[in-house]
Amino acid sequence: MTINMVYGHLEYYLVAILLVMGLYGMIASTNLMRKVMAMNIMQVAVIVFFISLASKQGAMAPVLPLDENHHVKSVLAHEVVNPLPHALMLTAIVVSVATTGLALALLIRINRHFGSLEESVILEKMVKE
Amino acid sequence: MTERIPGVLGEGVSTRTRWASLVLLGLFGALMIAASPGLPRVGDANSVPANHVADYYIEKGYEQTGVPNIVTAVLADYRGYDTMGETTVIFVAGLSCLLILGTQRTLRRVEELDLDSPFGSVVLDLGCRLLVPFILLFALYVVFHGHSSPGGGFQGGTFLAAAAILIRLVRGKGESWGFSRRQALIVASIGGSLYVWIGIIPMFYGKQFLDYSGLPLAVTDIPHLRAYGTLGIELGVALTVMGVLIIIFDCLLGKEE
Amino acid sequence: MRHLPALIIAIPLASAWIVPLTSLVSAWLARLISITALMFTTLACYGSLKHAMTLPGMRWSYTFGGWEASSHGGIPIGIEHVIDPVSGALATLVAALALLTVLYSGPQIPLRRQVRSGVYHGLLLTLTTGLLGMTITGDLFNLYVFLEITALSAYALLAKTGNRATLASLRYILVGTVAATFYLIGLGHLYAVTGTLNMADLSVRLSQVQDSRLIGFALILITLALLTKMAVFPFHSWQSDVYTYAPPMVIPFIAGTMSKVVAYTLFRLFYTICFVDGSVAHHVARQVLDVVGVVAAISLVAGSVLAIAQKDVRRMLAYSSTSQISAVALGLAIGNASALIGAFTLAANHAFAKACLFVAVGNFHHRSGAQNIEYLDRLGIRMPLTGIAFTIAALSIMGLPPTGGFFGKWYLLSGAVEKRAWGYVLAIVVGSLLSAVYFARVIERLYVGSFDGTGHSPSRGGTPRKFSKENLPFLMVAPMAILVIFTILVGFYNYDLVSGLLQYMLPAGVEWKS
Amino acid sequence: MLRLDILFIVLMIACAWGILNVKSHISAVVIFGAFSFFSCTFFVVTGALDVAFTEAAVGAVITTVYFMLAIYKTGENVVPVRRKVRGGPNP
Repeated sequence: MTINMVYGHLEYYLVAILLVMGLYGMIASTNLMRKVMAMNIMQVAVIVFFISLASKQGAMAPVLPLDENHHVKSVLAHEVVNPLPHALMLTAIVVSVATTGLALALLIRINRHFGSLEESVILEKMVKE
Repeated sequence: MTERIPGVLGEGVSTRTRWASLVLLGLFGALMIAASPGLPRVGDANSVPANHVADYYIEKGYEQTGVPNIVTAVLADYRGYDTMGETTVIFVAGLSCLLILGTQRTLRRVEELDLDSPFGSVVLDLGCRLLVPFILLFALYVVFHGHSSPGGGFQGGTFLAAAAILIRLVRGKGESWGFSRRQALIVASIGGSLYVWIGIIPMFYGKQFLDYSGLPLAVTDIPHLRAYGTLGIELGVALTVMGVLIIIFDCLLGKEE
Repeated sequence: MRHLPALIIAIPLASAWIVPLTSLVSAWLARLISITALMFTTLACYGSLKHAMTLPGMRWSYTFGGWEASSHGGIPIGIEHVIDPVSGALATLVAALALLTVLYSGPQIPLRRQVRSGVYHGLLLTLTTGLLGMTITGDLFNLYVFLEITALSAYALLAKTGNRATLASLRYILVGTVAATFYLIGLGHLYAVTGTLNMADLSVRLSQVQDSRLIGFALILITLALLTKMAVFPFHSWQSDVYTYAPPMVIPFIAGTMSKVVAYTLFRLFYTICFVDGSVAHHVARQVLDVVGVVAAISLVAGSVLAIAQKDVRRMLAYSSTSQISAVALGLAIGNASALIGAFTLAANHAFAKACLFVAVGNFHHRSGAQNIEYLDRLGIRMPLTGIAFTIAALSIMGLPPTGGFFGKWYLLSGAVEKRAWGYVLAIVVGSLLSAVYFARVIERLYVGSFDGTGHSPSRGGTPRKFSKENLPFLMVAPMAILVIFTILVGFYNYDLVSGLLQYMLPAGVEWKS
Repeated sequence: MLRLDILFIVLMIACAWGILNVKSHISAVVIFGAFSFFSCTFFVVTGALDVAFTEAAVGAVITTVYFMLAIYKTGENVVPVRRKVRGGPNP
């Protein structure tokens, strides 16, 4: 692995770190609310991965510019960043907020019944029942 | 007995499982880094994914769909079917919150939010009054101008919901601003139905599902027609997102039944 | 007619959007709409299966929005639906089971709580939409979207009973989201080297990629995600709690169809995307699939062992599901004609039989409040119809002739023998014997019972209520009867099934000689 | 040569570390807002304007508000000391 190689793939390494942190947070934190936050970190990591994949050096955003007569200019493919991953990731963001909303609703329901979100407390309550 | 997996309802997380999970995750990270040389360099304009489908979208997108914002073109037209699924995901989240956090009374009566001491004060109240009209205006701009600038149904819908949420946060109990959960559900359903029916109508005119060029509008220019179809579904998406985000907010803040 | 593949999705989705709305007016109307919609969906699935069988190549592709998506030299800019014998048959099965579920849940959802019932029906419709979409879509990202629709609807429906169910559902959310994220990363890697998301096009372009490490990583991630969703042994731990505390009306549907649809995704990932002769991808995929085989074989035995240790019937059935779906995965991993046909037969049989078992358990619970095995004393005598249904379905899962389970296991075994994989043979035989053990225990309770009835502390399983007659609503018996009939038919008409449908399901390069 | 995108991902990692390690839930949510914000700026730098817009609206506003509501409703703010995550993946 040359330095050049590492430099060109640095984003992917950092995404891997972010992803592992999210996963670790989901496994290791003992509070359910914190687990849901870690889940969000993990989902954002994936979005960052796809967006890195789509980027092009020195290219412009995928909104076609207007020329002086207010007509849309046609462009060449390499001048504009790849729009497909952007469209996919819009979907992923919406899915993540939907999942978070549902998870939080469940958390509130759990808190009503068990009186806590700490796993050890919940477990004690479950054994008592 | 409840079966235990580490961290998800284990009896706390012991140091050993913590280390085991760290090792496993480290392995995962190492695998991902080991696989990464095969990925295209970040910022490479000649990578494989940039030259197969994406270049087609960039070069033909505007003349085929009439939408200068290529992300919107891909999202709402080329892959409009995906977006329909995505709208459904949002709707499912709203329905789920209704199912989990109570429905019956809340959908019948006037809203009762459990926000005893809202963050309200005179300053906040005035600021909120000042802000909300602009937020709404901006939201509509984002929805309708999503064709030629960043933005679109999701963002616009989120801002519409944000305006309602802001009022609720500042003015608190009872001030649901004439927009109850029931109405939010109705708005969300109408938005989604709009999307699906814009998809279904072209089938009566011999076109495929979601083919906006089959819409019975008095526009002959096909890219223009497609742009109108795109606008229609963006509107549907905005309504759904607005309704559902408000439903989730109210459910999270709703009184216990 | 031309639009049948689109209608498969459009009908349930369009009605899912209006059902919660109509329930504000009348819950009765909402239920009527859901039943009608699912009826038409089933017809659409069956019709498109029939039509696809007449086409050359038996592949019916439907593109959305008028954008070309198939890979005949063109660029797949749109999304397509692909109906072939497997996906068509599976879609028909899913839609039919959804219809039965709506009918079955009728007497159990009180209509006076009208909005709640409307929301329930809406979620059931979106769940069906998601499963159907996962089955027939021809695009990997589209599959992710439908996966999430399915998952979110399932989380909510499973948490409906509250308390412990919410906790189980939250665990399911956490595990399920990790699985979905893994799927997305694997998909991203595949996209990064091929630039496409369409399955057919991906298959072509992936065969030219030389980087085995990257393909391997992507395949491992996607396979992990799918195995988690299928609840194969080391990744199964979310399933048992979810199935135990879930509301009894949705669990037959979810247990019957969800893991099969995911298993079909696994099948497509390997057999239609990666297996192009002579490519690097084929080589890597074969290795990954061998590992899947070993995991599935272990899981087949482990699931049965865990099932024996359970007291709660539904928890036992959950572990039994783990064992059975591993048998399906094992069939996919062995990969010759007999094993694949065995896997398909087992999947169909398990869909009907497991749904039937959960319906029967739900009926026992509805009538007597019993959930623990020890409270099932002699219920089979007091509730003869439900008892018979439970017994037949259990025999079918155990694999006794002449049920479908027997033929499935027979094909699977002969596939393993053909491949000379003796470890797999051992796993299948041991797994089947163990399944006989845990089902025999329940059936014995049902008909013979323990005569003392003492020594049990009345716990959450609930003490049985006193009653003498079966006296169930018609709509709770009829779906059970239909499921039993289908379980038997899979066995009796097995030969016709194989020659008329299953043999066309085999991927290219795998020949069936009977 | 400073690459802004790398800088923002590093900031995101720092925020993620904070979310997982800080004691109080409310602080964690505030840091989560910052995390979303940095991801937004990353998307802007790489030219993904639509994604940045959506993330700003959905991630930084709506999700944060929802988390705040959940904390308000569950009344659980401070995590007991013992349960602090130790040995987290320190970047």
